[in-house]
Amino acid sequence: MNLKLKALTKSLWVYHLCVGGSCNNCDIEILDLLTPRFDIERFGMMLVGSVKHADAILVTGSLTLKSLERVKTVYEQAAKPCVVIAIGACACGQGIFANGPNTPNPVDSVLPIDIYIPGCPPKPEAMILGIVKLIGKLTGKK
Amino acid sequence: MANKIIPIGPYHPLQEEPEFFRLHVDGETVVDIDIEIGYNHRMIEKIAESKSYDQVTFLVERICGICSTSHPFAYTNAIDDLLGVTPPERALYIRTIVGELERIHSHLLWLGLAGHFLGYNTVWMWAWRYREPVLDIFERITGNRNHYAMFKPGGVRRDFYEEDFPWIKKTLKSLIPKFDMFKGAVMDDPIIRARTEGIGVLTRQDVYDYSVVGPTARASGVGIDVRKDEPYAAYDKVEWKVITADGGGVFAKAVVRILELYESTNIILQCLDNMPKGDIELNIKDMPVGEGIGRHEAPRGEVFHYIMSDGGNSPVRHKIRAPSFMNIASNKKAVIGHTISDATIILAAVDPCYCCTERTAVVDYKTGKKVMDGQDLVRLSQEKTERMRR
Amino acid sequence: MKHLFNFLIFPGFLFTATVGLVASWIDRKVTARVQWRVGPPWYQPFIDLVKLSIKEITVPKDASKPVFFMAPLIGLSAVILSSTFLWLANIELGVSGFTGDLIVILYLLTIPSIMLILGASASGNPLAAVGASREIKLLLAYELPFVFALMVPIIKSNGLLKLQDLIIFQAANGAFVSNISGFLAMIVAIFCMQAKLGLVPFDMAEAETEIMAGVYIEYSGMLLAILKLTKIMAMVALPLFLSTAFWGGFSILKYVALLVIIILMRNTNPRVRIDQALRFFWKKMTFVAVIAVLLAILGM
Amino acid sequence: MRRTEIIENIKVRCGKDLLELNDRSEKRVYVTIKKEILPKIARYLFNDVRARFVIASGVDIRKAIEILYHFSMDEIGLIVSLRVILDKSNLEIESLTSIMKCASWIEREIHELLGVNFKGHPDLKHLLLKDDWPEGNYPLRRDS
Repeated sequence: MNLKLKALTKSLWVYHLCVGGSCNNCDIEILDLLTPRFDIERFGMMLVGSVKHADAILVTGSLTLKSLERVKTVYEQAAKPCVVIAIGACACGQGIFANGPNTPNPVDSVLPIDIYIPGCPPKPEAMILGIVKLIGKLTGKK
Repeated sequence: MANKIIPIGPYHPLQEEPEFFRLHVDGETVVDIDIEIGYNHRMIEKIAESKSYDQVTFLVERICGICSTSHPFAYTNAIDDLLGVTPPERALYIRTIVGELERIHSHLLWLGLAGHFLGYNTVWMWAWRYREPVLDIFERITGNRNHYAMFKPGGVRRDFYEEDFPWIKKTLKSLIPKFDMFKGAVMDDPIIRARTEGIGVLTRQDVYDYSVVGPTARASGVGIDVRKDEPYAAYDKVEWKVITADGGGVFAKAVVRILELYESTNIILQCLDNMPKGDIELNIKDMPVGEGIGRHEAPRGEVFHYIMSDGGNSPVRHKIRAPSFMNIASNKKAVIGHTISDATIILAAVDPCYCCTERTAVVDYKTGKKVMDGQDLVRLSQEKTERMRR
Repeated sequence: MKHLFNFLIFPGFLFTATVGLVASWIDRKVTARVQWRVGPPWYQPFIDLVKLSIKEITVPKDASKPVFFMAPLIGLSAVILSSTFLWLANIELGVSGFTGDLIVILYLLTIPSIMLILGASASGNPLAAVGASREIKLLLAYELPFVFALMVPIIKSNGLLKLQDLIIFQAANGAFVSNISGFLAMIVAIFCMQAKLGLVPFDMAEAETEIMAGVYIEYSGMLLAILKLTKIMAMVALPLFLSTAFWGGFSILKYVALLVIIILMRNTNPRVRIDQALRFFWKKMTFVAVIAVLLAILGM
Repeated sequence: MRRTEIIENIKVRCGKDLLELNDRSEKRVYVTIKKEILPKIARYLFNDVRARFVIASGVDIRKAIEILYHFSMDEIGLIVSLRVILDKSNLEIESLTSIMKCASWIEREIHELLGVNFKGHPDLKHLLLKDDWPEGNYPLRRDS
């Protein structure tokens, strides 16, 4: 496995993108990942401030009408290779707000999503498992 | 700064759904404040009309991630009021325990964030570290860290097992010394006291004018608490007292929340001790025509649910009012006259959903040009702590 | 050829970079330990840089391309130059260095900050502009006391401007830190070093929760790797510079001591507001530095 | 203020405008009144009885729009709900913001979702929906 892939998987910088229509529980669970008990910095992952630094975009919330175009522009700015992770039932399949008038289209109709982490909210362990699977997918061995 | 307009991009590392405060500032002091909400409006009331009564409990649970059992609590109270029934004893006790456990985890979460806004990141890490045992208790008795899906019209969905009680009691008792540490950290730390005392004060008259609820009102000496005024679930079978403080400032609100931690623990321990046997739900055949009002004292204040049913399978109308709806409006009075660096902690004192304070923006009163954004305010308040400490 | 070797391999680029990587790993590990977290593995900084180098470089549409690309490179070369001089001064006695190289190094150490400002304002992003303006203010704030503090060794060694002579002088009659004026100057220099490295009490230029990674916001890929590398190598060069100017030459122990001071300051206090930093440096630090200079003149 | 006393006072103040008083349970009283008398009763409840204004809830019951103003007397745990029925022809009612500052947000929400016009409201603009939400499209209406 060449050095490039190894480097990418060993230091995955994460950017949190909340597309509106979320009950901020997944976002609290993402912040839980930084706290002492689940500390993801030991895997080399860091929450970064700008989408240009990010390798992985954590998408939470079911897309509201208002934030549709902004999500596209943010995604285009991310430096490739970039991975999109959908966190929580709302991002994976619009969850409980599916037939709401304000959240018509699911997230994966706008962004190419690589890993779906279901759960409402997904447990921090589930998120870490999701990222382990993502690394498995990137490095080719299942 | 050059006359660049600073875009407040909605995508920011720490924020969740955005409410939006725009402070009109004259130099350092805040002169006026615009409050805009609705960025995250999911039209839950519209969706509720298309769901059956039982499904609405799951929808209503996902209104707010932090107090995710308050809304089902009030909703099921409303249905019980509509039907005129009261769930069995054991279900009432289980409901009280879940409600109080959530108050602990929500207050600890707020404590961590207040520490973060004042510049004490270690307080943030510690508060959220001691919140984990509470989430473990939740995971053990309800199966999930939040969104517990415990409530059902006419009772509770899952039963507690006797052999869990000793473990829950041990974990809760282990938290009490940690609460003492936080009480010490907040009450005796001269810098936090200096930073939060006397700012963002709401007088008793303000509490009436803005009809604020929860710790925001209790911090100004107004002892309104739905658990005492209209006892529901097992709150009248357990003796506890309503915490009020006078002063009405941010410090009083912090004190009220910390003392409520102790009160909630002692309620839970009492409920665990004298939990009666028996079944945990009534089966409800059909919903009569009529309307029902249900209330619950959520960590942030009184949650109010109103249901109107025409005998059909889903509610005709389901009005939901979160406590922050009233508390956020009261910021208009609390923030005016204070400096910008205090603005963040005043807005956070109402414990609105986490992101409101991140979205504050400061517009220069004369030029109307955006001068600082939410994050500057967080830093300003952190510096003020720094100045105080020196 | 030997100089090329010095610049690129031994005391220059590679050596300083590895020492810097280890130093930044220690920094991240200690910060995590303070917050009861486990902290990253030992190779983390190195892997971060390798990963960044393979990422795509995105250039904003309305950025001025040449400045945007050149800024990080010039910043890096300045740091390489200064660290090579410092190492050579410490290792090969009597050969390298020229009179006045103290001043040259002082200049070289300000170039990375200036390049950061240029790069940020070239990127056309208003948030980066906010970061750049804060960096300029910070630069103005700490340069004044820094220069005053550096006058102390010159006065005490009555006019030696060559690094090596300074080391020899200090070896002969005791490091400058030993007496009061040298000690005060050292404290001022440490604060200025904290600001120059952009670490927490004074990192408003790149404050993450405020202006979303401030000056670095538009950089990505290799350019970001270079910028991060510059910062890491400055973490080696600056303590080195301080220990040669005030503490009589370099030793592992002195370097670790300075590193510990930096990390402690970073973990114990919140960020400082920009106008407050100005007041702090111009009033307090300059005052202390002037006293140090006066004491030095009186020969204390 | 005892519970019976309050109910008596409301009856006296409404006089003929009182359409129906449903004393549903110990804690709940629903009072149906005409819209003209609403400000007077609201002022009595809010200022004299010091009741806390909880919320107002609008409902589209096919032929008319019904607005309920809920007031809570916390010491005795009683909720009095004033019900006002506006038929769809003229959806106009007096705004209570002058009496209670906290009513302004909920009146904006009802205006936005149901299309009721509140006379005398300081700034009746959108509260929850996007500003460019199509005019005349009221999400909670049942007739469309």
